[in-house]
Amino acid sequence: MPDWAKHAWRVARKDLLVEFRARTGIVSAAAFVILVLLAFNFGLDRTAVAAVDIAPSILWVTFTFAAIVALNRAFQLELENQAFDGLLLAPIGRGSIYLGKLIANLVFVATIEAIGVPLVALFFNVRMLPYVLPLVGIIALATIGFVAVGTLFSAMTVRTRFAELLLPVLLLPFMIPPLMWAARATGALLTDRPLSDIAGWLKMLAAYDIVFVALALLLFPETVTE
Amino acid sequence: MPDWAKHAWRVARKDLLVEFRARTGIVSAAAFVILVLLAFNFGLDRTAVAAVDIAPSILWVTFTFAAIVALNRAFQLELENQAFDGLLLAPIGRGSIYLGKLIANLVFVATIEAIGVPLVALFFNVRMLPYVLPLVGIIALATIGFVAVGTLFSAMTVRTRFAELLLPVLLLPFMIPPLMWAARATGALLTDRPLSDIAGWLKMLAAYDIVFVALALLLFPETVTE
Amino acid sequence: MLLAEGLHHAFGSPPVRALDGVSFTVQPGQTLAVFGPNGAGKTTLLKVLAGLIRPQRGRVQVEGGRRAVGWIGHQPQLYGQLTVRENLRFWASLYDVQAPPDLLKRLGLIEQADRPVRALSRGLVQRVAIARALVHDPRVLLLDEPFTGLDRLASEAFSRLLAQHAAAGRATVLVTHNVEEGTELATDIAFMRAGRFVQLAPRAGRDSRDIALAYRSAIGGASPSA
Amino acid sequence: MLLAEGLHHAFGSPPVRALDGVSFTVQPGQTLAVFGPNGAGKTTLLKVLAGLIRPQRGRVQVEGGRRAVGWIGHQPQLYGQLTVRENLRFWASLYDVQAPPDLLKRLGLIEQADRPVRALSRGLVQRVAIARALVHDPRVLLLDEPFTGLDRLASEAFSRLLAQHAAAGRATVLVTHNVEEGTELATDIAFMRAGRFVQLAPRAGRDSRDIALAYRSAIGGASPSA
Amino acid sequence: MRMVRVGRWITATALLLLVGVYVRALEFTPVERLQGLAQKIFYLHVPAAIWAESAMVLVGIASVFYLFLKDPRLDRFAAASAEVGTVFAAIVLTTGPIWGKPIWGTWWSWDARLTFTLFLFLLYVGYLLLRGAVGDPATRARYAAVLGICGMCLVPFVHFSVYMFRTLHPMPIVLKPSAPSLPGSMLATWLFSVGVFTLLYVGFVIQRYALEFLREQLEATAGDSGMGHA
Ligand code: HEM
Ligand SMILES: Nc1ncnc2c1ncn2[C@@H]1O[C@H](COP(=O)(O)OP(=O)(O)OP(=O)(O)O)[C@@H](O)[C@H]1O
Ligand SMILES: Nc1ncnc2c1ncn2[C@@H]1O[C@H](COP(=O)(O)OP(=O)(O)OP(=O)(O)O)[C@@H](O)[C@H]1O
Ligand SMILES: [Mg+2]
Ligand SMILES: [Mg+2]
Repeated sequence: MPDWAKHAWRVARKDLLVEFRARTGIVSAAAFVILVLLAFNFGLDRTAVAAVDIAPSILWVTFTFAAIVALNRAFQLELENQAFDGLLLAPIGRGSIYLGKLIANLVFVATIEAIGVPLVALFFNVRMLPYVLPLVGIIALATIGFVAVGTLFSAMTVRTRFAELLLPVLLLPFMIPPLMWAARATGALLTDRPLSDIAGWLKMLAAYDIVFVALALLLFPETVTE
Repeated sequence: MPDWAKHAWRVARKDLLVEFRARTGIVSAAAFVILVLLAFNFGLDRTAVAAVDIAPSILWVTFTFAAIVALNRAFQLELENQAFDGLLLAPIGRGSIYLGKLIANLVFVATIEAIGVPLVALFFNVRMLPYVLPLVGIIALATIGFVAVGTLFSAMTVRTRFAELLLPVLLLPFMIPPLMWAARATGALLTDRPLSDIAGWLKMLAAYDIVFVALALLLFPETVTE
Repeated sequence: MLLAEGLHHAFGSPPVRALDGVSFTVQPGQTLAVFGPNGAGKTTLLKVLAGLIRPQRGRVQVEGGRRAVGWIGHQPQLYGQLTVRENLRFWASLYDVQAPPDLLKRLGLIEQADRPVRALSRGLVQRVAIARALVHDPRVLLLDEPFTGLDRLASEAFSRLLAQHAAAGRATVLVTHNVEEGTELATDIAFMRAGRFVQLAPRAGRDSRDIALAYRSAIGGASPSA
Repeated sequence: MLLAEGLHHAFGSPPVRALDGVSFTVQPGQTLAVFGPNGAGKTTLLKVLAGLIRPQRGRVQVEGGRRAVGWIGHQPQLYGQLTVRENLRFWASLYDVQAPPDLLKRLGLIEQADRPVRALSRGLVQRVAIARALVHDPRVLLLDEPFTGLDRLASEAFSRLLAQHAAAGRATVLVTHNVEEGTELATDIAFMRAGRFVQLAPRAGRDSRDIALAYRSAIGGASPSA
Repeated sequence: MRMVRVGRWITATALLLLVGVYVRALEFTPVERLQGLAQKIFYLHVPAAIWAESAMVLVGIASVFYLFLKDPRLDRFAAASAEVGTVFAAIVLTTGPIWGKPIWGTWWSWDARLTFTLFLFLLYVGYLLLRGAVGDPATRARYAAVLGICGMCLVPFVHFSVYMFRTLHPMPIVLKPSAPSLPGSMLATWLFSVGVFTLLYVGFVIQRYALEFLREQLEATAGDSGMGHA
């Protein structure tokens, strides 16, 4: 394993260790998803709206909020005792730090999503089992994109006042397009449309991932040195 | 003005000073609301769903998230340099501290709501002007209730890791009932149902407020001493 | 003026005994200097005296109650976003007093008065913390390593302040690791170790060298953390 | 080994000049002690030397680059949720080394090794911070008030460590307000004020009293913050 | 300062020419058959929209160069361009609905184009907020640059993904591969007004740039006159 990968992994492992030290993190993440879904359930008048129409969007909106909440914490952790300065001093590339953070965030968000999908299937009784594989593909594509951007931005906002508000404000314009594409793709998938319908969206998602992961890797160093 | 009120107001004023020190706070609150509204829209295939059906629920779910984000910050502020210990040492009642925090949070959430309502009216072109007064009533009733509970909980959760996740988990079960009542009441209001339809919900909300504000005042001291 | 009786306190599980039967009194005009190795329980003791921690056994009595106490802890207890002046005004307002006009000057903070605390250097923040603790002219001072980060001139200025304070018949408990600074001000000296006062005696004209020797023999060359 | 040339840096707007033309070199085996009033720019200087702040003008050269630097700042740079051992293991892993087995013992941290850092007393945390900075046996040590919070035994132990470090031909920059501790270790002494070195000379056998006097005359009785 | 005056003049002439555009639009350009007079807003709406998007791209380009050259002038330009872009986006967001009400019978519809314009607007808002939230100029510039570059890269995604949604909003009539499907006179007027908006953009940017510059000067001097800690 090349050095940069090794270092990235060590940073990520540390984050995960901290997060799963107390099971709190993941448990409350799960509860969070459930409750967001509930909030929708009650909000929407279920007689007026067909489950399959809204299930995809609700799935994705839930993920969005869960992700934002999770991302906010990504760097809080580092600032507590300015441990982040320690990371910057260490003889490891900035890129490794970014990747480490990215991995940790992806794992965290992925866990939330893994919990969310079956719950949505359950609450809105939508058949998802037959589509699991393509669905995972869509989710993965979308998630990578916005978590990559989110990780980059949280590195900046966390040092400003109003981090909790500023992060979503900066992030959502970047988050909603992939979110929309993913939602449409999911919708098409669940309503058995031909794959050609989905391909377009997937292409967009893939392009988005490539562009923004690359961009984030290039730009991250700028966000960390004073 | 009795002492406890005076002290509460001083605590609140300090919070507001910190939050609105730069206009940034309020602007990002506004942008936040817009974006949450956007996030909800996507996916919702607007041809399938009538605006008036979902407008109330979206309005309220949005407020919920805004409130949760805002509440999280209520006590973060105090823990930064353990300023909170200073508050506890000061010769002012715990009740005043709670009230001060409550007021500050209410102002903050109210600002967000004041921004949110017209935006919803605009985006979902729902006529709200004729109903402004009763609407404000409903919003006020609902908000007081869940912000009261939220302030109490954030005092507890903020000292734990994962505050961002834990708060919503504790809070949402308490938020969803008033949220539902308020959403239903709003719905009834916007569709010109007779006032008798709404009265029931309002009674519930009022009862909820009384019970939980009282409860919070009683319990708050317990949450703050180590 | 200040009375502590059989204080016992342990943290977490397995329990770490931080206080293990501490009793003493401090009369007006007295200054009790507490020396002890790291982890001896000094901070815990002060927090108990201040009323921030409710001891598991034993009782504390402070003449004049919370209003009479001025506390300087390891954290400055200030709001980073507010300026020095705003901080002092706020804390003074909680005690219904005006901040003494010459306080800033005596601590050499005039030039910093309108800068946000967050932008100050460590020693400057410590000065603000001192000002904050003295703002209501407390009758009982609880000082936890108050000289931390102060430059020479500042610590001399502060020592003068403390001397006057004692001369004015106030009571002080001073925790420090610097025998010189401590002895200079002390009328009584306690050596603390593993939650106990292993020695508590009037200073009786001993100078800092004597104290240093006494400390050695009392605490011994035992592992520093014992 | 360590070279600084014409360093200039100012913070924020209106700009606060923290560094205003500082140049010096430190050779292997040398220990440069920097004394100066609060706000003189000492911490900023160390951060620039460490590479945490990019100076607006001037350059810094450290033989061996980032890997060679060990830094102790005002904040401990540790993860509160992780235990002492876990923290050290993590930081060591970033330097691809094993934590020296006797490090914990020498700093009297054996008993605390498996406690979360968050639960430690201030002085104990400071010891961990020291261990963390020495974990990769750095060739250049940048120490910002490293004795803060240490009890007598611990600071003596640490002084011994530093003496050995210097004897082994390492270079050290030590910032402190305690002339005794500083002088004892220094081979060169600098007085800093308002971002400038007002005096930089070899210690040449002067003892702490001489230094104290020299400091007075160099910095003067000016307002402590000047 | 001279620059401010130059900016003022350019803006003034641009505004004058804009009046000219409308004189031409109302007098010498045929009234569109279906939409009637409402269509006239087209000459305000579209150029504004085009410049709202272009401004973001310029912000991005300036940011890229800033990160390499660390030249504060580039940062100042990016800030100015972003502010102007915000205004233009706002223009689109107001003229759009004004146009939409008679044509679609509703102020707003959740249509991809409309919503994405809203994003663009919020992207600007976010950019300005970030600038507001960071105190230290150097840091502010770097953060802003990072966001600006990301923004630039987002624009094409948003712009083109619109074509993948069913939308009420007209597809490009002018800016499209094939020849513009627009009557000659309309096209002429439209091109004229695009030119005018270009001038407007330049004028505004110059002003904002100069003002920003003056502000920094003031702060700097304030810093020297003893406001510093020493
Ligand atoms: C809030 C409402 C609206 C928004 C946010 C909006 C936004 C935009 C944007 C961003 C563009 C630039 C497209 C590009 O650069 O390719 C544009 C162009 C255009 N808009 Fe709108 N628009 C709105 C309403 C309308 C309405 C109601 C009409 C008339 C039915 C309209 C007609 C056009 C036309 C004809 C173009 C030129 C298309 C082209 O040549 O590229 N827009 N609009
Ligand atoms: N919140 C806490 N949770 C768990 N343990 C704690 C907590 N606070 C203190 N302790 C433990 O209690 C003991 C006494 O801590 P205390 O801070 O009183 O020591 P101290 O005398 O102030 O040491 P120092 O000189 O380093 O400040 C230490 O072992 C510490 O680890
Ligand atoms: N992040 C920052 N933002 C704004 N101003 C700062 C910042 N960091 C330091 N300063 C200012 O720069 C000056 C030098 O700060 P620095 O921390 O270097 O002083 P110092 O010599 O370490 O003081 P001390 O002895 O109190 O630690 C101070 O006036 C401080 O207020
Ligand atoms: Mg202590
Ligand atoms: Mg310092």
